[in-house]
Amino acid sequence: MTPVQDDFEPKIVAFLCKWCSSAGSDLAGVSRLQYPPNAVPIQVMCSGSVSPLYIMSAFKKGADGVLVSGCHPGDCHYMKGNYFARRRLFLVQKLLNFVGLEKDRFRMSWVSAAEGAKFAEVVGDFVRDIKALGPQRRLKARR
Amino acid sequence: MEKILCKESFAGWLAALKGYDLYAPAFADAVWNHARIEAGTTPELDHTNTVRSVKEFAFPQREVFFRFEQTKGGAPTLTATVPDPAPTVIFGVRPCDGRAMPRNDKVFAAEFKDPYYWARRDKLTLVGLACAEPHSPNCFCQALGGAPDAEEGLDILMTDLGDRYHVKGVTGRGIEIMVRGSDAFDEARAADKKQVQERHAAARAVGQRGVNDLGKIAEAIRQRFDDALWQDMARTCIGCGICTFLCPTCHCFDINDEVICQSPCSGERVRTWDNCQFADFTMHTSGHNPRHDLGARLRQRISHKFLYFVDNHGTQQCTGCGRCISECPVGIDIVRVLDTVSQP
Amino acid sequence: MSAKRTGVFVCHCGNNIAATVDVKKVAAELGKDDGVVVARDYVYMCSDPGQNAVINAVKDNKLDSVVISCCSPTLHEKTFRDASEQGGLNGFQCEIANIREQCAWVHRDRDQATEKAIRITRSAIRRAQRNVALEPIGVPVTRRVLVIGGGIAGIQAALDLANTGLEVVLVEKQPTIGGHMLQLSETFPTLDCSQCILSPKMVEVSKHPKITLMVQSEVESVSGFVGNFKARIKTKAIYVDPEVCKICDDCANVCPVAVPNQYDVGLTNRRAIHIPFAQAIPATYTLDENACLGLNPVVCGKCADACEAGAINYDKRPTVKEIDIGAIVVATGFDLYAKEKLGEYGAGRYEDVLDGLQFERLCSASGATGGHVLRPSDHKEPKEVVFIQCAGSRDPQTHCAYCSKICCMYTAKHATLYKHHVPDGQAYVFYIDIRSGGKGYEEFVQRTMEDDGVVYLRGRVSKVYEKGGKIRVLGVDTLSGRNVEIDADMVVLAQAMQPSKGTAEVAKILKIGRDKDGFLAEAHPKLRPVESVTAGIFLAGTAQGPKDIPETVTQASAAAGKVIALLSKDELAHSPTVAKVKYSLCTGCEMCVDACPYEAIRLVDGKAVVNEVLCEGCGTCSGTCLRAAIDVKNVTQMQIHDMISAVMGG
Amino acid sequence: MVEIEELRACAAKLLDEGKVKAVIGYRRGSAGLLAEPCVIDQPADTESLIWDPGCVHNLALYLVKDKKAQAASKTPDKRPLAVVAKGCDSRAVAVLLQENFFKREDVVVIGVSCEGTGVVDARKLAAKLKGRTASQVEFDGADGFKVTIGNTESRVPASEILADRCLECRAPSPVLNDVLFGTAVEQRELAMPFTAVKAAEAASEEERWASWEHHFDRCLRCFACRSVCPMCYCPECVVDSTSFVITAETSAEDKANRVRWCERSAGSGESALYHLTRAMHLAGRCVDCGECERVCPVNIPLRLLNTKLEMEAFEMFEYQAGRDVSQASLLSSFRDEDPNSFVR
Repeated sequence: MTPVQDDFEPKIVAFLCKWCSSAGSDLAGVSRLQYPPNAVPIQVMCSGSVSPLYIMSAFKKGADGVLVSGCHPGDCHYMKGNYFARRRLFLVQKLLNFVGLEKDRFRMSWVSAAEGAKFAEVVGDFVRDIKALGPQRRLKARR
Repeated sequence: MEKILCKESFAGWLAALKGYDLYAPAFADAVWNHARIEAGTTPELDHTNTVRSVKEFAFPQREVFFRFEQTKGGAPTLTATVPDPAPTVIFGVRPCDGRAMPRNDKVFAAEFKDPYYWARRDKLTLVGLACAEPHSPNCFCQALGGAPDAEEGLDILMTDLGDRYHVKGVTGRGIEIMVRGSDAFDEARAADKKQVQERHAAARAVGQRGVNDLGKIAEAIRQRFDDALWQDMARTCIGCGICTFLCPTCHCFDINDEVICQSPCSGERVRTWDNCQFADFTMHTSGHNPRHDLGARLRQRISHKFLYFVDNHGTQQCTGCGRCISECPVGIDIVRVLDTVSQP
Repeated sequence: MSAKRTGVFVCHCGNNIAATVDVKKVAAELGKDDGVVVARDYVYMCSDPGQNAVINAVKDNKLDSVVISCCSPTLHEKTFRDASEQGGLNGFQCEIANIREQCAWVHRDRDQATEKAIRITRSAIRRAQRNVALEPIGVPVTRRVLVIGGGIAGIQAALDLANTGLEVVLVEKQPTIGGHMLQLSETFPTLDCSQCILSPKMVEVSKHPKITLMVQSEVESVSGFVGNFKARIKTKAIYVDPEVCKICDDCANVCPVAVPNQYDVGLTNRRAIHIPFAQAIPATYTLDENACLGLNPVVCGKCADACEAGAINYDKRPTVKEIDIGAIVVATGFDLYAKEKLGEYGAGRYEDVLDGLQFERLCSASGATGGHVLRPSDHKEPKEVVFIQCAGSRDPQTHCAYCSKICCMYTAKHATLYKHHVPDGQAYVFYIDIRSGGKGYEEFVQRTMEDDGVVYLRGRVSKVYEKGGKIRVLGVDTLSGRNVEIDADMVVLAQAMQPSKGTAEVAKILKIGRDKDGFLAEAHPKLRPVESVTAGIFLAGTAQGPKDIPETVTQASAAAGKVIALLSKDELAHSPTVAKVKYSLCTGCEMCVDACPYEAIRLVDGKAVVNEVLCEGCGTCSGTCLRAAIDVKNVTQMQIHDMISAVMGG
Repeated sequence: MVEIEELRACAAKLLDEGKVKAVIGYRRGSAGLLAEPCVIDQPADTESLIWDPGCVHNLALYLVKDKKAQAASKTPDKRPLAVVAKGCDSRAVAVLLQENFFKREDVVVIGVSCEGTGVVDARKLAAKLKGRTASQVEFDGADGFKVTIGNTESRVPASEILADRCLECRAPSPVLNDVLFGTAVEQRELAMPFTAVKAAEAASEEERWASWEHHFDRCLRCFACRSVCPMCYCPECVVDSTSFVITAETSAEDKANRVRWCERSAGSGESALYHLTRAMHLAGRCVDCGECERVCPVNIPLRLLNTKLEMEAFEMFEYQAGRDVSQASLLSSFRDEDPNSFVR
């Protein structure tokens, strides 16, 4: 177990769907819920648009963690985009862990527009878990 | 300089080579390749041939030319990154790979002396090992003027005599590292030299694949440039890079800018191996591709080695190591190709 | 080096952002970025001077991309896109970086928040620098509206629409329009006769030149998109020609089949050939083919023989009609929560435990008893009646979690009506709370209690069982703390409202969402309450949630108003951020076709082709395509790649 | 038992009757033990067709190549092709049909059943022979191979030198076929499916990464894995720049908007992105013909990446590539009951 590094501030890329998770993140803001600033959001129209390449590219560029968050099953603004995302990213997660990327580095969550508190919690938990892992060096391109 | 090295003294020789990076063939992942060894170990040298050739020690798959940086509104700054490797000794180089290096040297010094190549090449000492028998059914070094004991391109040629090696210093660079480890060596006696000659003769006598009418091939290729035979022979080619990347003499490369940071702009200009079998090798920005099919690409590979290189440098750009035959996923066989081309 | 000319504007939002984020530093840092020619901060970007700063900067610096680093794009994206347009830049080349909700408001550490704001803004810059100018896609519209459901909501919407000159197709599953409102006796709080106020509207529908009424019909499928839907409507075989039928009742008199009358909620029987209500529209008899002996003159044929007008033809077959429409109003209404699920109240077990609609029919002059309140079991006048509110509502453990909103009022109405019919009877009402918000509602309930002497008991009923010809109701009055035991002659349940049985199917056909209770989901609970998430499909009435008649009518008119606004133009503007295929990369594998939620992609000559009007720009195709052959305009994979780099500091 | 004479006659008849423009099959190669793919367009040449455990190649690849060649040709020959297909190869044809790459009438599948065995793993055989070179391998009964070395023949149990993919194969007979040679085998008792991937999974996260980092580092980027894969038929590979396609339809915007997800440089990070993306793109499409792993010159266990995802697809989504031509692709379909517990 890697010891927690106090001065390590993970860089996390968070792909948030516009309609649920980004809106949920807005609600967290409106509610002034505090959570760590390590996850930088990239808004996408739907979690269904998140290509496996986005995730792998983020890791290659040195992301310590990648979060993909969409609407709850059944709530997708586009009806079924999140179901495609779920199946696709399930496999991405399995594959990355299979080659030995730490399991906690990639996470997926469902956060609705009404779940500001959940968004804050998801990010908080993720940052905590990644701090415990230390910097991501495995898939990062070396120069 | 000819010496005898008892196998148990090998470690002693290596121990004397402080300051050198040492490599020897190692069997890992079911293939032979060069691997770093530490002074004090004894290389077995019972390898066939490495899958990757020795060329990468002077011409690595990725070479950074320079780093660039540009702050907004400012002029770009370039930082040269000519490599400065430690002197390197590679043991167990097969004579076919040894002969490959002078051919590569010609390319990287012909019109322009490539500083990156030579920065590495000048630090390189190749210690060859004569082949006791062909290590693959696809060896054909003798057909191209080579031999299981060819010294060309090697700095030292070692010959396995059972419990000891005969070690012959071929170049000054080779003799230098022999002198450094002189304590490990014994003088080679006449009997040893005779045994070496016998071994070499025996190895040469083992049958190898031959190439018919090598002298006529260049002209045959020229004559048959538009012949349908290229298409025919490339019909099953899959267009991968195995034959060229593993070839000890293929040296084509691509140059790319790898952007590390878009803003402020910074990155590296890198040279990477490229290969005439890839579709984009000759792709123009317009989309036109003069070598648009695998037949044309096979023709290019063969022509480069047996026509253009002969025209430019007076020798074939092939040493008969047989890698491109053994490793081809679909059995494309350069010897058969040459025979087909030279057939009237 | 980029040849882009990007303007970056960082908003303080008063102190909302500036308190946590060093906005000056954000502007200064991004000013150093490639292609950024203007980088400023300002106290309120959304103010007039703020907007003018954008407009002028675009003009003065010939900006080709603009990023406003401010609050959530849900708030001011339009503001700043409009400002960019005013400066002469295409609005789609303006991007919003959200550094308020997603940064300043959720962090305290100034340095870290500033660093994050820089990354957020930088990624927006990268995206903006690759945005292309886009123009909304113009879509011609069909100025015809489909209204699904002929209850009061559908009737109101259809009339409002038709009266503005739009063509309306009103589809109703039953043989008559009118819905549940036609079953009611009187309406609260005014106690005017339901049929009397409804039937003029029904007649107006039937006579309206712009309304095509299709009864005994259901929507089979809907394809297309806002402004250009195609609907297939299936109509059952109509054996009695409404044009010919004289409503003389000769047919019903000879019909040998009697079945429970659903219009009377099973309190009476009707013939296989029948008229649902005297006021039915279309005014005609209807042959129930499920009950009829066989539509075969050899087997029966009595009604056809009896019909002097010759209106009956057994050879009719179902028909399917395809119609083009521009918008849809869904008004599929409600059903009462199934009585069978309320076994704890004896529902379904005891004949004299009635549901609310049955009680309406008992009170109605056109009902089973000709307007006399009589027990179904022995046709005697009930002297003690217990009304139970919240039967199935507000009970998340076993039934529905929600409040059905109208039960307090209609129970009060029932109790009042009962007292008017049986002045010497006693009515009891078990309730949890009395919710009587509405004009005149509270006064009505007070009158029920005070003038009509109805006993209101606050508490739940614990047990209902039959004893000596009576129905014993055990409960508790939580106000007095006493147990209550009533030997009632009749029990009336105020069951929860739930979406009508066909609503789920209609939602599926229309591809519109439903909420957790099965009601149709509105696009926004506050700001878009009558729109579905699918453009061009609107909601009215109780299919969207429990509501009373006035509210239903209001919503129906609101939906009609939305449709009228939508169809007031010759062309609709559709967002141009749609998928685009790189044809040289497409192999025609059809994975995008399978994945598209809108059926907006099809194969033409082995390549995927996007119907831009159907495409909503979700990008599921792009995430699915293995060849990166399909991208959403202005959210391309290239842009996301650059945004990832920016977020990672590269 | 596949009667090769019958297969040859069948191929000759197809050509004779003009039902196909060519038959893609296997013939004896000149490069060693393994067969080589061949494209036969004359009935008389069908005599050279063979079927033995050296017929490792997935010939569906050549259907893809032909389709692409015809698409690029000004005078396309759209007549059908016949292809000799093992169980795995026929699944590849099924996936290609599922993805509309060609039509059913464009291909005649000459199925060959692997029955109890399958194809040989040349590396396993080489290791077993300790340096000696076999000249031929033939089927010998239901569970053995006859190996010829020089003039001696010996029988080796198939399980000792059978390729891993065959040891784990669940469907050794081509389900999709127009004619079948050999006995259709539904199920067979060899090793359990997914043995290799389950063994790899048993290692710890750290061990797995150590192993894969080592492999990604060794990757040559010769792209033989991609070139040999019938499913890697994309006009241009999304992860590298060596296959950029420019056609008359490619707009300037398309040219400018190519994402460099992956640099050309070989290196662990870049190669990991390439291999992992490739694995994702083969999810639900890989038919486990094992060719990527076989052709890898540095012996990276690429099959593991693909079988890992195939195992997940099978266990979590009850999906098998190539089972049904009409099924929706794994990643363009979903079920409400797909795993959800991994999502927060």
